[in-house]
Amino acid sequence: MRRFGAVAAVGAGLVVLALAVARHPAGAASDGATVTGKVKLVGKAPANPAIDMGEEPKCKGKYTTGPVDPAVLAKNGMLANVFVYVKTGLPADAKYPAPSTPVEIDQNGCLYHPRVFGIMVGQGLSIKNSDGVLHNIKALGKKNRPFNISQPTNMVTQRPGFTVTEVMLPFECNVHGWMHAFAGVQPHPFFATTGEDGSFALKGLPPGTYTIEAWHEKFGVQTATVTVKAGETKASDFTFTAK
Amino acid sequence: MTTVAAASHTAHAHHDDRSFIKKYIFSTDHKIIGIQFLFLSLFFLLVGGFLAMQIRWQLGFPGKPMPGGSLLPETMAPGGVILPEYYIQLVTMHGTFMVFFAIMLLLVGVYANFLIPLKIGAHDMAFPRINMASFWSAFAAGGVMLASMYVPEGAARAGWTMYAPLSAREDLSGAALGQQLWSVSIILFGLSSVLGSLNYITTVINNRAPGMTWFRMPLSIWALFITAILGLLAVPVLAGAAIMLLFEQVLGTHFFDPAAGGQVLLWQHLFWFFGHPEVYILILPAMGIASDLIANGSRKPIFGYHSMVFAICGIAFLGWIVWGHHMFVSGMNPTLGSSFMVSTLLIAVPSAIKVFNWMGTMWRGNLRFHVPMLHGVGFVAMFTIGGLSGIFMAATPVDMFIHDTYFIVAHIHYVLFGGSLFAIFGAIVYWFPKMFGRMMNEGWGKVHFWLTMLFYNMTFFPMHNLGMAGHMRRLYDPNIYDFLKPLQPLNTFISISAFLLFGSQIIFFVNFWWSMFKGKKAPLNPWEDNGLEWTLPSPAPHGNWETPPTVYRGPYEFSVPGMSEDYLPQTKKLPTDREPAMTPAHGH
Amino acid sequence: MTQAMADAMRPPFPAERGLDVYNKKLGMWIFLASEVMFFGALIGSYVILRFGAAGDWAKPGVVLNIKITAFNTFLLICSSVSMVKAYAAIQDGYPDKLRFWLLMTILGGACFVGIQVFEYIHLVEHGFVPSGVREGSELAEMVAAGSLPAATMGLYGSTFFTMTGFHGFHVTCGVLSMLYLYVTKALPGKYTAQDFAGIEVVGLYWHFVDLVWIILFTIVYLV
Amino acid sequence: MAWWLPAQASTFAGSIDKGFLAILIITGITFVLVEVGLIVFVIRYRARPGRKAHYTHGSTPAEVIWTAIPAVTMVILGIASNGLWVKIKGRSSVPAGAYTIGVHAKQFEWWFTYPGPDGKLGRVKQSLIDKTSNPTGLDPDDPASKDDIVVRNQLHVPTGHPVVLYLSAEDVIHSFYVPQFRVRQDAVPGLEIRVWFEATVPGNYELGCSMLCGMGHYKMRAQVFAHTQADFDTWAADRAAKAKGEGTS
Repeated sequence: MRRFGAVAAVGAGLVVLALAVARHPAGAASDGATVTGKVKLVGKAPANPAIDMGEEPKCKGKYTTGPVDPAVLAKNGMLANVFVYVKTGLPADAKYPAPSTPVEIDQNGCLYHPRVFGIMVGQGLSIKNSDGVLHNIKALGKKNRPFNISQPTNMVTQRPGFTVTEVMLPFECNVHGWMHAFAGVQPHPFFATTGEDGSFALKGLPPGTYTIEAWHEKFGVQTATVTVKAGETKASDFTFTAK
Repeated sequence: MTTVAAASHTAHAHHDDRSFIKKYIFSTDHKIIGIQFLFLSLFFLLVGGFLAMQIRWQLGFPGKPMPGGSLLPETMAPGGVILPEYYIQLVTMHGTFMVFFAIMLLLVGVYANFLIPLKIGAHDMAFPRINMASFWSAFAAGGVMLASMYVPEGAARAGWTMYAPLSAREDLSGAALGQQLWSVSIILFGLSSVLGSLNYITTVINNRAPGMTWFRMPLSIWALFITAILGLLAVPVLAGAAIMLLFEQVLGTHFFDPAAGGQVLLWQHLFWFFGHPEVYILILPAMGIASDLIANGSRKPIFGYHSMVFAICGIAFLGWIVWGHHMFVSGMNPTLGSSFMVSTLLIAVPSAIKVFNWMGTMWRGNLRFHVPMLHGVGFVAMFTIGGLSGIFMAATPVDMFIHDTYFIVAHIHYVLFGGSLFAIFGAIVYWFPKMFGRMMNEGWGKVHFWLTMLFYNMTFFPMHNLGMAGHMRRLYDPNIYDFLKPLQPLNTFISISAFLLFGSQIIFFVNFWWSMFKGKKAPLNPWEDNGLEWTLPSPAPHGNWETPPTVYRGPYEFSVPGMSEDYLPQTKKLPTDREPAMTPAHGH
Repeated sequence: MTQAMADAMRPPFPAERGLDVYNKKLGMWIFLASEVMFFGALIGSYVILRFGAAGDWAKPGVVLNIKITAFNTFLLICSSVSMVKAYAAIQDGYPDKLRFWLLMTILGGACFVGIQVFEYIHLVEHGFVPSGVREGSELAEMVAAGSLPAATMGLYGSTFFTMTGFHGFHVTCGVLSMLYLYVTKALPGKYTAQDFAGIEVVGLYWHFVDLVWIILFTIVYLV
Repeated sequence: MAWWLPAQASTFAGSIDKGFLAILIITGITFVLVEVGLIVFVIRYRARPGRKAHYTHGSTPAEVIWTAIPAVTMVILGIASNGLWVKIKGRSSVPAGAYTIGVHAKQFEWWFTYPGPDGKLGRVKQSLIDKTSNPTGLDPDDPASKDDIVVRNQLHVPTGHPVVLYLSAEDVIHSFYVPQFRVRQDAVPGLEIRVWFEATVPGNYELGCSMLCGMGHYKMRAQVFAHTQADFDTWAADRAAKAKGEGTS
């Protein structure tokens, strides 16, 4: 019954997606505006705590140097793993279909990859265990229903994803208490996570004025307001301060 | 509905003019209710066994895809490989189904209902409609419990003992609805149990046939009567605890939440205050039934009838003051542990009386090895092992080592399977003719008994060794531990034995169904027994007796010197018998 | 209870002399024994939690309105008295008096439940809920101000609503069964001085529920 | 002997095993008596044509005997066991001068706090727990906590010296179990429970959770290292130096 439900849901999703694609021809996206930027970190980045993986040789073997908990990834003053997303400003009646491809999250070396990621409401989530040891994946949604599942060995689990907007939805593993990941659940596709160079790009925005928020797990949030015209590309940088 | 209407027309043709629904569905006849309970509990016995097979697959062949496991949804067993969260659901539901819905219903649902009025000479229970309500609330409870396995996150997963806070907090267990449904089901079950118990107690006290004095009652009735008192007083405590647990899950109360001042051990105290009498609810009726079967099979009066009765009462009384022996290492005050140890060890005394008296009954008997007798003797042999292994856990220092290991798993299965279930199989075969008017097949019954005996011991005896080696309970994959790795061959052996044991039960179920329709027609008294029920036709009619029977003696007068037959029915009036004093009949 | 009456209310079937109490009454006594265990579990847990708790318990009368509940208690005791009156009336063979007193009992019980529902609504409005104190409510301010102990309010809410709620449920069941007997038996005048088993049995239950309330009122409201 | 009792590696392991064997002998005798008796009866008294069972309702002397013997045995067993129980678990059983280790159990990890050079465990508060930076909730305001060493899933104990553990649980009930030490104690949320033992044989052992604590219960394993006193002191000094080095850098 539940399987049938899942099949039906996927089927319905595909139909909706097909309709949506048909209604918004690919050309429409090229009119979209883009907001790009860089996220900087001022001050001395706190040291990431070392992780004692001694009890998990399969994970420890994947590291040449002692593994650390990559809570703050800053290189040359640029901050990675910042979730940047359009908080307000999109037309109230706009509907954005979720992509049919799921977001993939991998547990490798007893850490989550990616650690910070965006996912659309209704988008599937594919959870992979590449370690071959037990991980449990506990999603502590406050607005979304929490879930708590386990993967005893190398495997991939498909989850239906989330139903409402939530920033951020933390993931944790209780077998390895250091493992954390954060999902930004958004009703639209205008979000990005900064890379190692601290850069992000929100593409395909309709013209308008937006409040854009940047979130970091240690340094909190920053917001900015950006107005874009059709086809325009604007820069909006964020700066976090390490205390 | 047309078939029902048609059936009711045919029913009108007989003198019994109840409609089909009144006769077989919403029946108030204790025998039909007993049979309804029998079907219900045998169904749950199968379900529980089926869950056990999945547990054994994972332990015997950890991480291997289970045959047919790919039929299970991804959230339970992707690709047929059982997931840890499904494994703990299996463990939880196996225990819950077996304890509450299989063994307990088989004893106090089926045989209390079926036997009490028949054996004491009453025309029905004291409250037939309450009796019906008891069945249907048990049915609802079972339905809810079964349904809980099909909700999105699966069934409850905190073990059948449902220790808070794991059971109370969805973020820690990973299941919300399944856990809540467990609580709901147990509350309904508690209602059913109380309704049943008050019926049994009232009936035994007030509705005995003339001459059926207290000490002429069969031991099965004594055991069921004492069990009903235990159930009446213990199960409401469980219901109260389950209500608190449900409120914890749904309303966010803080009974078991230490962060808000609640007490974690409160659940354990409440649960085991119920749970230990519950253990005796599960074994006392089996002891009573086994006494009947052994006396009949030995063709001898039961050895020490009065001490058997007092032993039942003694076990029941001690059952109230031993609950702490489940909590020796729980953080309870160790001085309490000492007193609970003493009371627990004392239970060995009435248990020993019973075992030796059964042997005394067989001594110099003329043993007839019909299938019920085989099961009766099997019960004594296996219950002895279960009772003796209990002494290890009663001794607190030893318990500290073997608590929560497979030793306790072995112990509980020797008592509940080797004990209760053997007696139940015997009882089913023994009273089958009175239920369905036909005999179960004797040959296949013996095959079933011997195969069960063999595979049962192969399955559960090695578990003692697992426990002694330190194998903890409820481990999804023991090979995580280096010191448990050498035990894998033993685990695999146990699993194969368990599959064979489960397979042997198919013989029983086929025999049961086949005999119900095609079995040999049963005579009035196929086992040549003295009980009142054997004076009735097979199957026993609605209302039991046209005129109530009069009882002249106890139920175990076998091989009385000077009699031509080796049995002497309770209703047979000898010239020396006096008519009993009784409360006269009151006009309609 | 005379012997003749006990026999009159027995099933029409000769039997070994049991307890000389007719089945329904015996059944009710046995049922009440299980109820004792049920309430014993709830009340026992309350005692363990309250006296095992690290912090103080909220002072009586701060959260709960004692006056209105005292009136409610009085009402329930009165309904027990009217139950006795109803029982005495039919024992003496006055079906019309039975109808009056039974109706009074039903009204008393119904008022009790009504007032309790009113009390619950009032408490929840003020922020007293089964999980403790609702955030942002009047009581939450009192907790913040220190006039209520923050540490034990959760337990207070849990135990209060569980115990009084289940008592209220029992009263409701009692009112409904009395109403059933009133409509199906008392009104058509089916009770006589020889046969009044239903009244006696429901009366037993009613006195038990009353007794439980007196205990609950004492330990929950007054102590 | 993997199918028998594990090796003995604590001071009271021998006594517990003796208790186990004593019960095994008592129950073994009873077991043989009953089962052999049953088999003999089954063969000897099987129904044969023309035979009639012996008519008796029992024998009071026999029943008195088989009531009295178990009663006396059980009382003796109870008294003997209780002495050992009080020695192991009694309120005042913890030997003076025992080495203190804090054990914090959570889904599904063990965290051990060693007192460091000052020999004192720091105060812990449930509210201070942070999964990455402070897994056991050590209170930084307590001077005794400054030099405490917190280690995940590794219990190091000296041999020949009693060790007392302060067990706490963060979320659900867990159970501390080292089979070779014959020691088991539940860790209960909201309670701090003391349990002591004295390891005798240096070596590596395993600590398991023996109370179902959730889906990762089976994986809640920690290693136990029983060192000689000298090795243990070296290890402790080494860890303390390392912790100090980290703190100052």
